[in-house]
Amino acid sequence: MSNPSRLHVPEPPARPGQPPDFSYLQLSPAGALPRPETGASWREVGSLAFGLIRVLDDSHRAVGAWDPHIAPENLRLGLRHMLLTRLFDDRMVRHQRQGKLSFYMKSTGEEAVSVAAGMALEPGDMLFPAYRNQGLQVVRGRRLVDLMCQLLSNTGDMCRGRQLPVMYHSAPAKLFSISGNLATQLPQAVGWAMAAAIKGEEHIASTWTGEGSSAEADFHYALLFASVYRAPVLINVVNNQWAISTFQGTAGGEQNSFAARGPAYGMPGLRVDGNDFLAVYAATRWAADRARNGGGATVVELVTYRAGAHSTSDDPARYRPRDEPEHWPLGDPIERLKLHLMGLGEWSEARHQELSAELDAQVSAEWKEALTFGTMSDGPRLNRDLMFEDVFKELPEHLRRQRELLRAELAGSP
Amino acid sequence: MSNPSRLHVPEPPARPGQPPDFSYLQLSPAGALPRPETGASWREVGSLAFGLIRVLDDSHRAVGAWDPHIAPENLRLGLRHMLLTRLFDDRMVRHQRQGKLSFYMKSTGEEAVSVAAGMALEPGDMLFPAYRNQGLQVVRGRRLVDLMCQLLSNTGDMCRGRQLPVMYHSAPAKLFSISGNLATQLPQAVGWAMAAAIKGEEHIASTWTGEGSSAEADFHYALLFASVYRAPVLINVVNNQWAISTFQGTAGGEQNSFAARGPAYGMPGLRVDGNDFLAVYAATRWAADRARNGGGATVVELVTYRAGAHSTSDDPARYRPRDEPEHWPLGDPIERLKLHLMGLGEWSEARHQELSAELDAQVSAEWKEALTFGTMSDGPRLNRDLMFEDVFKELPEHLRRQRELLRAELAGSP
Amino acid sequence: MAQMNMIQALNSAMDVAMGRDPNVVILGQDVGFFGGVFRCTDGLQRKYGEHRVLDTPIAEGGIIGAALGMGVNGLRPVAEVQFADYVYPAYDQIVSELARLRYRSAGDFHAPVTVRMPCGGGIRGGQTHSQSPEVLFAHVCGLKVAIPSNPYDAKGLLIGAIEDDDPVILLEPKRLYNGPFDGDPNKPAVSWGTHPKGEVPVEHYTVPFGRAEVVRAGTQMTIIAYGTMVHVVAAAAQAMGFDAEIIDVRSIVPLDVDTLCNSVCKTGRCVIAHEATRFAGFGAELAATVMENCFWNLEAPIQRVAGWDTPYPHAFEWEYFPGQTRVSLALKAVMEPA
Amino acid sequence: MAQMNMIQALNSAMDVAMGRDPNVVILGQDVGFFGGVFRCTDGLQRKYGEHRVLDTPIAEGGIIGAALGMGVNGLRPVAEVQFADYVYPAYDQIVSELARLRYRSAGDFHAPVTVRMPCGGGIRGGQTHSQSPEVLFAHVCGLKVAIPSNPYDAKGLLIGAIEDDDPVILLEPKRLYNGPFDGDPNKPAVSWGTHPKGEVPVEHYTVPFGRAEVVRAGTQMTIIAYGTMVHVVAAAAQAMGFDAEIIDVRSIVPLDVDTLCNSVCKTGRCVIAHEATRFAGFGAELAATVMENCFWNLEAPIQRVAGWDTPYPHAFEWEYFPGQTRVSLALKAVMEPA
Ligand SMILES: Cc1ncc(C[n+]2csc(CCOP(=O)(O)OP(=O)(O)O)c2C)c(N)n1
Ligand SMILES: Cc1ncc(C[n+]2csc(CCOP(=O)(O)OP(=O)(O)O)c2C)c(N)n1
Ligand SMILES: [Mg+2]
Ligand SMILES: [Mg+2]
Repeated sequence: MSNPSRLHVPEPPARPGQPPDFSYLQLSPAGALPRPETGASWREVGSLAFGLIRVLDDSHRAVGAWDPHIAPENLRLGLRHMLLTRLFDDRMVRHQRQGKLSFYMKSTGEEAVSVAAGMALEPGDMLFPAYRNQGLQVVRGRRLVDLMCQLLSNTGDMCRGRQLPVMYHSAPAKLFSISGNLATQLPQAVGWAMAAAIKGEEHIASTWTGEGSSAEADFHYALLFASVYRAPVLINVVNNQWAISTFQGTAGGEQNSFAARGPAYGMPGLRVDGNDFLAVYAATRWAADRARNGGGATVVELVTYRAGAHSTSDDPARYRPRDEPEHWPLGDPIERLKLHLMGLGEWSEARHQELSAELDAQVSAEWKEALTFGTMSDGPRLNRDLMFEDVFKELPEHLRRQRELLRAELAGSP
Repeated sequence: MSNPSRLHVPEPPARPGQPPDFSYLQLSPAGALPRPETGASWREVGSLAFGLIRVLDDSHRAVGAWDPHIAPENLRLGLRHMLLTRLFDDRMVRHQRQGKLSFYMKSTGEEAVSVAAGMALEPGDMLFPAYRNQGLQVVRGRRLVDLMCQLLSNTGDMCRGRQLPVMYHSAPAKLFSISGNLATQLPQAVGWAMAAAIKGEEHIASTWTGEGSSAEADFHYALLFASVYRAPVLINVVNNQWAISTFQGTAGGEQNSFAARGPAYGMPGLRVDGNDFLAVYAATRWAADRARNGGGATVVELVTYRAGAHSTSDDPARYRPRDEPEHWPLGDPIERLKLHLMGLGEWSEARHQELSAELDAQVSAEWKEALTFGTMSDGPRLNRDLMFEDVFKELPEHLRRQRELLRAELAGSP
Repeated sequence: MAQMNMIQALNSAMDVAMGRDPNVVILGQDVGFFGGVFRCTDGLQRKYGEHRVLDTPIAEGGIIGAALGMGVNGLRPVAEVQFADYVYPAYDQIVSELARLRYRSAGDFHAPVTVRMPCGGGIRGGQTHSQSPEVLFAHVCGLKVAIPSNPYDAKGLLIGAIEDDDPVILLEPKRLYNGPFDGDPNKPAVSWGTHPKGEVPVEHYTVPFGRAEVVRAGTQMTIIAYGTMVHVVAAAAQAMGFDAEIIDVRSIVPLDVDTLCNSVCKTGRCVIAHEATRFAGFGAELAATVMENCFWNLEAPIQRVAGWDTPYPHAFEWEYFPGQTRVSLALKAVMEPA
Repeated sequence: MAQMNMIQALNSAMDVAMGRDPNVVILGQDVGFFGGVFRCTDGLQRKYGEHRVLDTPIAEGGIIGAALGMGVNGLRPVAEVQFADYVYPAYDQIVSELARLRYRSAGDFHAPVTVRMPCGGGIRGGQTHSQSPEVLFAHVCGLKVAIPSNPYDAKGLLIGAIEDDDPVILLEPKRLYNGPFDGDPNKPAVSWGTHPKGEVPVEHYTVPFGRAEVVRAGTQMTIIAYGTMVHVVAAAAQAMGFDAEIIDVRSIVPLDVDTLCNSVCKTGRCVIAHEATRFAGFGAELAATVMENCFWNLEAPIQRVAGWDTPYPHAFEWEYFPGQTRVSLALKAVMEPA
């Protein structure tokens, strides 16, 4: 159409029916980038914001300065966590389809982003996740039953039925409450880290946001406060290329990387292959050590791909090629770690099948157990009085009155 | 005091009683930086965000690639605008002291930031100023009387008495309404520029913010939207080293320049000697040409110094050395342009005295005229009914009623 | 005339407005190629081009700030906030800027921006996909605020909003997008096809701001509601066999005080219903206004029916929602005051 | 006991709280070395160190977001917003996060953050230094909200707020910082030295939330006010020679409904006064609540006295401000209802 407009409107490389095209992705070969000292000034590490930190090469060998040299049993543990996360996701989506859940969001294809980072951090570190970081819940040893009960809003729900599915939390596991409002956790994580520094404690904070959510003010606040006070915090941008129907260019990724925001505020920015378990682990550890030693914050961009739908309410076939996932150049994190382990002679197809079967059974068993705490339709239900609690620490008079009114209403209703 | 804290808290180089110290300022010699093509990619111009674009050398000669080669009569016009701005400021502060104004904010020491930029832009370009850009009002030919009437909230006030002093505007002069809420104008300027591009018009927008205000979300929104849609807009950060009592390090300037935010979003960032009339003019023209030719937005940091108090409610002696202004290394914009013109043989001390006297007389005459429109204490007053107008385009019923009530109230009161 | 649900009616409104005025543009998250998570802008980018229907970054404050600037430059932006629960990052640009620009510039500048946002519960959205923040805009002078209860009003109000030179906040009860809802989640969903207000002209028309609608004339009491609650109170009154006069406020600002108060002065009894949290909700303003204007005619205290003063819990959606039972108790109370 | 103005009382409250609990920290714009643009934190950084009294970037949303995180990590942050008019950039972090955290995490996480902000007009601050946004917080469940009318309450409420495990919004009427104000700008300024509530204990004490104070017992009518208006209504009632019962609401949330309604049920007449914009202001909630609880005792419609539904114009500050004349007309109206 004849249009006078001179406005630039970012466009994804391919829409439905068009051939997938990831040529816009800047890739570096595995092992290509140097690994500076964790104490290096942000100016010295500037280049890491533009290249791509990768450890696993195309034949799945670990190469280069960023190889974290993880013991095989820990690699197997990482594989186990990622596989469990994926099987859990798949099952929950199935249950949502069956009407057993109101809503679900899976992290398929992005498991390494959460699992490798979670394993690279210390148990005492405080995590401020986004809604697609279920791998962190798994790494921190949350039982699936607890997560499932939250999804079911049943009597076992740690949120007492108040939150949408996947908005988990755990105080003992140091997993912060997930908000439905995007990016709000970012300055909160920085504030937590500032408090740790003020108190002279050496724990650090780590927080995650999607690349789309990085457009929110809170991302800017987080980088600014982290830079000004050199807060011990990791600010992770999970660039899975999509934010519902808009591609990463609409979020500002067309002109420069998201990692590049770090140097602008005088902090390192690391751009990392998010589907390379070893690279994510190594980059997270580098930034964590730096923060722990008083070097301040780091922005870590994890380049990955949202292989599934945004949520169970979404159909990606409406806005991207059906076969786009198969063309993603950085592969699948589970497959890549599996082949790496096999290359080391530390894993086999058989053991993998075995593990899958075991974890699958675990998911089934825990789901059965979760249902005993109640389902959306029947079984035990949370006490309705709970609706009025935790608005304030103590129940104020006006909410006590409203609780009475609701009781009357429920008694009065057929 | 023994304190476990490991938090980094930015500190200005000197507080009252301590010797002023500007060693933190990164300076480049005049003429040192290259001037790339306006069509160059932001990556090629990256270094300009860290160096300092300067044209006038220590002996006040114009040197290097950034010399805009302005005709002497235009330089004299710039000098005139800057001098008028300063004399106007000084007089208004005096009148505030005498209780004739409720409030005032001067721009002393920063006149080039507004005057040179204003002259480098086209009359059709839309300006979104902050509250310390009165030089733009002068360049755009606003009569001092009009500004003074706004300061007096009298019957000649273009704001009809609604705004605090200095919150000017002019639709015909394409000077946007100044908001008391910091930085809100930034994404608005970007939106205006997006609309110009959508309509296929070649006018551009330019907006200004203090370095302190750049901490607000609106600065981030502006850079993000400007980058995503390549909007034809200039985003100017006036780094005058202070935001009331906090120095530029508290705003994020300790680790990196403010110009460096541009490249992070994939736009050029220019760091400019804000007290060098020629440098400000040249940098503005470069960014304006780039925007006009479809190259998108540029972030321009103007390094200058707030030589006076924040406002008439402020006393800088409480938080910075009394003699800090005298130690500012980049001198005074008026003095520097004056000496440059004298070096060219285009100006003299005598003509300067003459000009000062003329402009001083002009300020006196226009003040007299402004007073005929009413003062805070006597003379004509704005009609109180005006309070209810312009809340909406048409006066709604409830405001008509309230207008009646106020009339009754005023009638009923002694 | 055509059968339209509220989504189609809103889509038609934007289509009509864009067709008539090249300065009308749409911006928001996922509104472009995808057509919006609720499909309200479906097909508009294909029809009018990606320069008039812009997918934006996920930054509500940036969206409104940019829309304001566009408005100053002669466009008529229609900004979509994906959920009303997510409007708060834009609150400063709305309250301090959009609502104030005309006033502070003495009319020399204004921005005719329309901000659309789905509001209300009933879709199991939990506390961050169910909010009704209308009063947070009603208190801010300089904004017009409206909430339709049916497709006909939705289209008429939205066209009116787009053509209005003042900024408008349009809250869209998402539970009504696909059909009327009487408050009983166990009944099978009803479509707008069966509802007279699902009959919507395909062409241009407007529903004026500042006019409430008497959706049912009655004598025993006046029930004042808006959005989803219009349907709930009607069902409750009918179930109880009361001859209630039911008024759909429709336009929160400006408020049609005369229509509301004439009715209450006539019936002498008043129930006010909204889904938002009760404390300092818009029902308070309605109750205070009615009391001030109908004091001598009131035969019982005005009753407020509202959501509880808690967030909207995922598990207790229907215990939170002011359904027919809560309404009925209030209707009883005004008829037989204690 | 000592003579303190409201600024000194607030300063003393923070001093006492910081002295007793090393986890109390202060953050905000210019609050550190400078001691705040209104001097409320003067001397505290020198006394407690720059790690406990932080100058922050000019980013209200970042300040509250960071304060929340600090609160989760065991600190008790006191955040200053330089003017209430500038709180909107932080509105999302306050409404969606601070107010919701305890609820959504079932009590497993909470952030005991106090947010202080000067509010109200009377200092020629124009539309962006004069606002009273209390109702915008009152409607948000999960926040406690208070407004002191004198130094004694200011210190007691602030210490209480800091020690409270719930988030608290403390609005400080800046016109009262240096002395009581009866609404007449032409009278010479009065200092707190002459006022009984200017007598403030130097040590620790708290004023409980949820308790209004009857500042004057009376029989003819009840006047409900808070902040600056407490002094204005008292002067107006006295000037008119009415024997009014005057109640200082003090705590907006939780609201002391019993004290308010017992009084109105006794006097049968009620005037409500606040400085904020009238439409959907907090006065609406007060009027609705009083009407619901005292309906059968009311002998006249409740009168609301408030700021007009316009911004606060620089030139018409005193025409906007609800001064003694506006109050008097309302007092007359409840005594001789039309
Ligand atoms: C403040 C706010 N605005 C909008 C939304 C609606 N929303 C939920 S998820 C989403 C997309 C986020 O994309 P991204 O940050 O890339 O995360 P991803 O889904 O890719 O993991 C949007 C727009 C929201 N939840 N909160
Ligand atoms: C949103 C908002 N927050 C705070 C303020 C109060 N305030 C007015 S000016 C100012 C300092 C701004 O400093 P800077 O941006 O550096 O501009 P400069 O005064 O140096 O020109 C502050 C904090 C405000 N006006 N608006
Ligand atoms: Mg994404
Ligand atoms: Mg400054």
